[in-house]
Amino acid sequence: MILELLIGLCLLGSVVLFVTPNRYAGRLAAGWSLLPLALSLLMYAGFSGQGNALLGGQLAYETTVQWVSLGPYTLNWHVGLDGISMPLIALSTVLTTAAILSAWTPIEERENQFYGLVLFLEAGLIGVFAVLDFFVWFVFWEAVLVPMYFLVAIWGGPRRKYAAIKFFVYTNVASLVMFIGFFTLVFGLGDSIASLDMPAIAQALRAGELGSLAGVGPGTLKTLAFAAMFAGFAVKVPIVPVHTWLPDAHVEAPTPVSVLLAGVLLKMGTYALLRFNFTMLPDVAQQYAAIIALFAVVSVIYGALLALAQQDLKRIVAYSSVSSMGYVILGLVAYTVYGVGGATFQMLSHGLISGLLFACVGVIYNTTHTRMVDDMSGMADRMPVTTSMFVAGSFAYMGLPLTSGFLGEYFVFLGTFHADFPGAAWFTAIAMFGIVIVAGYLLYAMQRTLFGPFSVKTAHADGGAMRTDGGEGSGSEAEHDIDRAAAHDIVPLAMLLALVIVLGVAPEISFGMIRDAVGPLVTAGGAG
Amino acid sequence: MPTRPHLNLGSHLLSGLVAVALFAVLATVFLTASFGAPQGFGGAQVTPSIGYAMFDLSGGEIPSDSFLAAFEIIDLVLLAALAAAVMLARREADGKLIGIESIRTDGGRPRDTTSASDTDVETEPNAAADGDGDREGAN
Amino acid sequence: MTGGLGVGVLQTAPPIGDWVALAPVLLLALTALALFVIDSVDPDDASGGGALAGTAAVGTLLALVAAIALLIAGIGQGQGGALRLYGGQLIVDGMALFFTVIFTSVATLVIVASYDYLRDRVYQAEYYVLMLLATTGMALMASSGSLATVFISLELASLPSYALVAFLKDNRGSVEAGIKYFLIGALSSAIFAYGISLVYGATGRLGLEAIARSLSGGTQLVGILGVGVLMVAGGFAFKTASVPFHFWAPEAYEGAPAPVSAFLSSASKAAGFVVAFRVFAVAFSPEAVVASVDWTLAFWLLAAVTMTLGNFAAATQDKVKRMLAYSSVGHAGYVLIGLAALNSGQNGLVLGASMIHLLVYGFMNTGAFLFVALAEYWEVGRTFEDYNGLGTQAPIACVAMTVFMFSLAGLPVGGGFMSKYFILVGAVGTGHFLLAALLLINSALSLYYYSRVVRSLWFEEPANSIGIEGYPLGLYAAVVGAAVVTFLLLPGIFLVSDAAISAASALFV
Amino acid sequence: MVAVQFYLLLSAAIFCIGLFGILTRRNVLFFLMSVELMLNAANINLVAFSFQYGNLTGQVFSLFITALAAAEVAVGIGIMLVLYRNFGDVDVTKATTLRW
Amino acid sequence: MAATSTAFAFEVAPAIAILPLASFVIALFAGKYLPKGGALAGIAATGGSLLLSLWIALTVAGGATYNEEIYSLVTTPNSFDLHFGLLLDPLSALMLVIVSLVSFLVHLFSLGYMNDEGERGLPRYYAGLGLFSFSMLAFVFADNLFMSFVFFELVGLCSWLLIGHWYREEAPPSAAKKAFLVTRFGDYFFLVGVVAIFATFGTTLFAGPESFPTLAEEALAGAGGGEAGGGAGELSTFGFGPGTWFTVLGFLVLGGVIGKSAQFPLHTWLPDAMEGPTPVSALIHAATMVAAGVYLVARMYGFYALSPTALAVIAFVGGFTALFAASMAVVKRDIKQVLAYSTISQYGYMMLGLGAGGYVAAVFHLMTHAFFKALLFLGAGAVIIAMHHRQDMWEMGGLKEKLPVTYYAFLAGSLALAGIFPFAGFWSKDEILYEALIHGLNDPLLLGGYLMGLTAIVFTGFYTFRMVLLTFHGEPRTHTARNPHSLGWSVKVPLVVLGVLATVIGLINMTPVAEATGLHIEYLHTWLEHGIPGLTVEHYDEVLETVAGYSAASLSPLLPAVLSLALALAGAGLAWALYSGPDPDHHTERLGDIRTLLMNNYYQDEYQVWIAETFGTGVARLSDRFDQSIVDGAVNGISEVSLLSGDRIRRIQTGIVSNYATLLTLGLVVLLLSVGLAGGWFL
Repeated sequence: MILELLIGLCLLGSVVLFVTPNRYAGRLAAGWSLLPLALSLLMYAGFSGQGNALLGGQLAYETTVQWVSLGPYTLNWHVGLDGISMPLIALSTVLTTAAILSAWTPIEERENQFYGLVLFLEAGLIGVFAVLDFFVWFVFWEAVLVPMYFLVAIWGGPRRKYAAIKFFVYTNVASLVMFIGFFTLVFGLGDSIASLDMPAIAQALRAGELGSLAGVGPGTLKTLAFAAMFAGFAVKVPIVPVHTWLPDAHVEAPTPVSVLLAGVLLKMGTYALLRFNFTMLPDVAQQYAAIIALFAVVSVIYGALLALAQQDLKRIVAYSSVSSMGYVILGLVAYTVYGVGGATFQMLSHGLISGLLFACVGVIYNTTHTRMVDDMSGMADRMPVTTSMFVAGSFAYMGLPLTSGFLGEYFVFLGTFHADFPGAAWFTAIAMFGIVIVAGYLLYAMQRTLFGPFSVKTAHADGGAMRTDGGEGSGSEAEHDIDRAAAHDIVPLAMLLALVIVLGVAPEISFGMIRDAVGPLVTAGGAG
Repeated sequence: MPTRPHLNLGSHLLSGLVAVALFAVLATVFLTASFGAPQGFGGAQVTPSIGYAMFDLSGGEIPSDSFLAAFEIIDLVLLAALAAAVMLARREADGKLIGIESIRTDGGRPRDTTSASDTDVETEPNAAADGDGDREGAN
Repeated sequence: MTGGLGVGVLQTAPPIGDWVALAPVLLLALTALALFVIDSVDPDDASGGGALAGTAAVGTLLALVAAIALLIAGIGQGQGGALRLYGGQLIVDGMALFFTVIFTSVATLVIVASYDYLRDRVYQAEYYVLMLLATTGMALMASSGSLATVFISLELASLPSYALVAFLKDNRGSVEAGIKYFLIGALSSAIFAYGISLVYGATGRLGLEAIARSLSGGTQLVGILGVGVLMVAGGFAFKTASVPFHFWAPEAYEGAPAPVSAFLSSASKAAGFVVAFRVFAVAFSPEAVVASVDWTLAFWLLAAVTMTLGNFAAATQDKVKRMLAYSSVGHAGYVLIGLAALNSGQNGLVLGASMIHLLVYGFMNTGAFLFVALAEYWEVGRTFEDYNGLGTQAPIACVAMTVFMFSLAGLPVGGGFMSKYFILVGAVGTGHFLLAALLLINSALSLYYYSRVVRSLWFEEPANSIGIEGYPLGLYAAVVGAAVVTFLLLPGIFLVSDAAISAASALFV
Repeated sequence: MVAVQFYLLLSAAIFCIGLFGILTRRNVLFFLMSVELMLNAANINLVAFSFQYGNLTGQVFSLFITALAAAEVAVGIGIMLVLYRNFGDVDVTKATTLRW
Repeated sequence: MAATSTAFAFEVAPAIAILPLASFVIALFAGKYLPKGGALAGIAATGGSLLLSLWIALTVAGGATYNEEIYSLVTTPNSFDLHFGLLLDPLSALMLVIVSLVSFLVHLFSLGYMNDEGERGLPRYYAGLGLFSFSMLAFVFADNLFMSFVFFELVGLCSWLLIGHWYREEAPPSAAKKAFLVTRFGDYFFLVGVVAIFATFGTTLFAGPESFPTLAEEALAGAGGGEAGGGAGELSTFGFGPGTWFTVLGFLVLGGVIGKSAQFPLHTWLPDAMEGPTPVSALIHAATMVAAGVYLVARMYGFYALSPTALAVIAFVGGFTALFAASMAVVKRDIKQVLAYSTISQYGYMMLGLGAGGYVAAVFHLMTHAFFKALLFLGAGAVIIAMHHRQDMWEMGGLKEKLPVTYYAFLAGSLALAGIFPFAGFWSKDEILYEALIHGLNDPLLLGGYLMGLTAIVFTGFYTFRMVLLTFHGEPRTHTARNPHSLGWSVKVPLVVLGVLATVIGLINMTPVAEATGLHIEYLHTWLEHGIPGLTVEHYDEVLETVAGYSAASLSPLLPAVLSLALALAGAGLAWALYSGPDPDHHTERLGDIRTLLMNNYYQDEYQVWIAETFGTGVARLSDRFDQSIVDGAVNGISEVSLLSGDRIRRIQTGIVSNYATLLTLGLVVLLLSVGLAGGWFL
């Protein structure tokens, strides 16, 4: 029942926050978010699952209750964790707390609603990662959209309404496509399943019990379903060419929301790809591995190139997310321990790092009210701590060793290079070039914004707080940090950075359980 | 006031072509259908049987479905029609209807901000309606 | 021959139990009569409509309770099969009761809301009487066992509706809506009647099960039957506001008083569907008829065109009420999938899904229109822009409206999510991928226009300060009640889904 | 004995004449009258088939249809009245404030 | 007792790297509360590292070696292990001593260069130095290629931090970015190489029977022995023959080497990196970052020795770089620029040595260069302090009298750099050229490398002495040069230490003398002969001969030595002739267009910047435009088309009820027709 408690805590917190006066909402939300955080970490520490959730593994914190029957199928409340979902749940709770803290400064109106929605979002995210019954899972999957829509549309930037509706409709369409694909499989399975329990379906599919549906044979049916689900999840990930909602959403979203969006929401897509496409239909995935890898590589390189062309710091990070998520796809398609496990690790790692970078951009934006690279330079002079965090985060993003970013990518490369599908080595080698481009745009952005003589060009910088004269050259750095970010802005950054480094130095903390969970998948689906 | 009918040919008759088309379809279908010989009523008394059938009584010579339920329902239909017709047709004795001034199906928008296409009774006082009211008053 | 027409059945008077089975209908009808009495006793209604509304609400509520009780008691369900009353003219079974629940729920909500909406208006008694009679007609439609009762109860539902739409006699919109509704309705009922006559011509029967028996051996009169079936379908299409019989709907829903719009778009639509379900599932059962008269094809076309037209037209509306009207057309298209997919093995599932959707729709759509009623009560205007910033002024109602909109769009904040996906499951499960794809496209579009309302309520700054005078209790109660039920139907869908699917499956035994 | 097809044809003709009237005339009264025609086309069918099948169902039902037609007209006239009061005309094409 | 002491020495060996890491942490978090901004912690830490390194070297000298895993990052059953380990053999022990010594001296020097000059951000500076030392030391004792890559990258980060130390100015951050990017470009190939080596051999260990050089050797032996591929059967060579594939792998790793060791064409970052504080330049160019590349090749020499193609390319690139960079150094005005190009040039020699099979020679030069180049940079740093941070040599002159310690130390370094007998550089450079010559007589590519290396000697002699003369000799040309800043002990001590080393260190491996006299005085050679099997000179020579087919022509070392000495003296003499006067002319201007070409570094920067900026961002812009207009345009287009068609569709609702009736009837007719035709009613 502990998972229910976790989700319930978030929902209850959400309700409580909606009726909390605005001035206390931020603090209450931060405090409250510690509860699920602590609980999830306790669960993490006491995690005892084994194997893959869908392939007959031993689940941790499992509950099953019957809910509805839908024609011949029962829908159950079935939750449980394996080594893939547990880290992602921890990621969600960590990033929620970080996002809430980093929202204290920028969110200045309707705070109670904001934090209420954030906690609601957290509940949805945890649900997505925990639930193992398709329909209930889908409820959570869709439920995540709603708070996100509000968060972007109410507290976002100037084009927030456009961005929010684009995100909303785009991802919703994708969900529907995926839904249709999945139910094609369900009906193709016919009588061999009696519920929409994902493990049951996965095992039935892998046992080859797919029949034909509406005159379409099992082989084609599989391929069609795979394509539909892949297309659906690809939007969420996002994979080029269905990525265009992402930069808009990121740019317009308030920073704390970007943190969650990049940190966890994108992971929903890859998580679902892993759970559905790659676990349930490994044969199709391997048959079309080269095509999928092509999508992945294009995402990596094209996303990075797009990031290179941007002037808005948030857009840079947003596009680089497209690039980074390409690595995840590449790892998944490899069907090796390092490939799939690395992809999962990269989800975690990217969640932390992109969250960190967005939060940094947010801190800078709070002070300067601009995110344009051209509008500022020498921020390091005034905001040394934030700058350090930004630098550290950027290098982690570039895959600097001893940060999780390096290991995530490295695992993927290791896993994919010798994968079975044709051209795996070439795809990997090309994808690796992403690390050069990512270094290019991040270094460029840092050089332009953080270093050089200090200046900020913005129409509405905080009055006298920022001096734009470039400052004088004496005294210590700290004295010049007249707009030093508040402690509550720095804490989430430090928290995330610490995790990035811890995971980079001791990856076994999570890679152990991930490896355990992906093991059955790859031994059944490909070479170790 | 019905006026003396006179033939008015014009483009508005074009839409009548659809009715003609429907007739063509129906006629094609009907004429290709083949029925057996009619069974007829064999000289039984039709009218009393109708009465029996309508009230669901035994004794009708000719078989029929039961219509008692329908009969009871149509009672309600007529009641409804009566209520509806009375409500719609009734005019208040003093020519004034309470509450009608604040009609809200237009959303109660202030009249000055409505668009040109918005032809509410309030925004465009209707001469005909006024005249109608006068005539009624003269009665 | 004589015996075959059930003359034997004529002799047996319905036992007491059968009167009980008709309790919801009787309660509704008696309440209507009671309202007449009240009106004649106290024509000026010193209570400002309170007594009338109260009586009407109590009547519908009792009918609702009775229907639920019967449903739970298993009357007409399970082993014994449906209860056939009046020689099969009326049938009480799970589906009839299920839909009676929908009608009475909607009627209750609407009547509660009308109390505020109609305050200080004349003809309140007539209003409630007509509404109750229309509800009665709908309940009878759900129970109709013969085309004769179908036609008559359909008229019983329709005639009061015409008058209700034109209720605001001095409002051009209302009157225009009324005349259009009436004219299309009259035309449709004529087509419907003609269709019935042709079906009678092909089978010699009007009872649904009798028709089925007659058709089970096949028929020579394929063409006549076919035209008849399609014309009957046309009659239902009118009632359900399906293309091409939908033209009245946007006008009627827009022009009518908002509670009436709510009533028509939810209950009346459901009534059209229940009778279509019954007629097509029982009388023109797919196994016997579809080979020669492919009415599933017809419904396939109707579903495709209806949902597309409804949603696309809704997408660019300026007025919220008209948007809801078109969206109502779109939803009719979704439900039609249930009929279009009846020729495959999953009949219980697809029909059940449609029934569930109609139930949920009953609440969420009624709620949405009642919110519009609330807006009309506040006189804020009717376009999207006029709703700007309402969220700050009336947060509770706006949360409710948000629930309605997202639930209508199929997001998991209400039962609409479940029901829409059940329909989609049905479509996919029966291999109707094209319909599923259309549903997908339309859903996307609907999400766009529904969220426009949400956007106005929450994201936009009010253009000019809107003064909201008062928070009318009845309207609020109805809106919030509908929202609560809509929301609860998400986790609680199992309370109705089993009943719906088993009731639907029972038609095909 | 007239073959039943011809009754059918007659009814179809009457039905389509009624329909033609609906489609081409603008006056509400004509509209109502046309609907009556269409309903009576149905009645012809019902009576003809009643004889064809040797049962009374059709005949009885035709009576009900007649009654319903009356009720419909009652309501229709009522709506027509309010239409006239509001728009000063009984032309159905005049009332076009609600569209699109 | 000896065994336990050995074991204990190896137990504490990780502390060599961890001590500077601790100083990094201390300086970063507590630096601003400490005296000297964390410098003392750094000095203590690197001093400790130096002592420990010496201890390890002594232990290794006793014949012990160590090759163990110390920390496992990821252990995956049936797949690759990622771990950190310790490989202590003569090569790494030697390198540890060099690195920790230079690092220690640089820390010490920084007291004078940074602290005394009132710099801001000292904690950051010392933290960077600490991290740099940590990374480099860990890189040196890495026992596998993966670990090497990890610390190779960290070294890159540190260089970025330190080069960009003065971030408030425009140039340093830009130079830092360039350094990181260019080396990262090389690292890309390295990364592919590491991954490919993992994928091929399942391991990246340097030493032991399961190490990848050993496996590769076995695979080649197997391939040579049996038709079926024999030992290569276990390995996946991705569709290539094992020999070809190993060459490809070698080239991939070489990409990283070329980037880090600033070989042509990825050398462009290094001169820019002079924007960093001068002690940092000393550290980067003498002992750490740039050395890392060459060290890596030496570390996995057993693998390169298997591929004659890779070796030849290394040698040629090295020789070319040596000449190419030396020619550019000739015209520079900035003292640090001269040193920067000389660094590139010297590393070119090392590559030439490695490629030519002169493993010992290359390591020898790596060592001597570490000392004399550190010396030169620190000397230049001292000059810069004295000159109040002016770096243009034409503003100096006559500093000999004012800065005698610096002068003599600098002179010792210069003599070593120019390769004048008997200074360190002479011995090592000469040995490289000798190796290149004897192997090159059988291989034209090697011979080309040799000739280029030989030519470069002239340039080296010239630019070195031009630098010395312009800086220290003649009359002071500016006011600052007349009144230089005085230097503290912390500046002088490192100079003296390094000056002594630069003078004498060459004596440890006097190959010509040994050859001529028959004495066994090639101590370095002896040092590298022992250690872990497979990592010894003997083994390398054997592999070179058997697999790569290298054969040495027999030739006396004396003649080549004399030749190169003569050339060096010629270069120096030319410089003396041109610049020895009290007020020398700008003779290089007489070179005209060539000077412009050389000043512009052969336009190497231009094309690379063009690739990175014009081309890269051009492609990026194009992608962006494509994305906005086509990809996103499609998305927005769909929504617009939908809304437009929605607007059209709703116009059907004309508001005229007769039209509705018509359409309704029409719909019915269509429905009748379609269903009727499907059902065959009309037949």
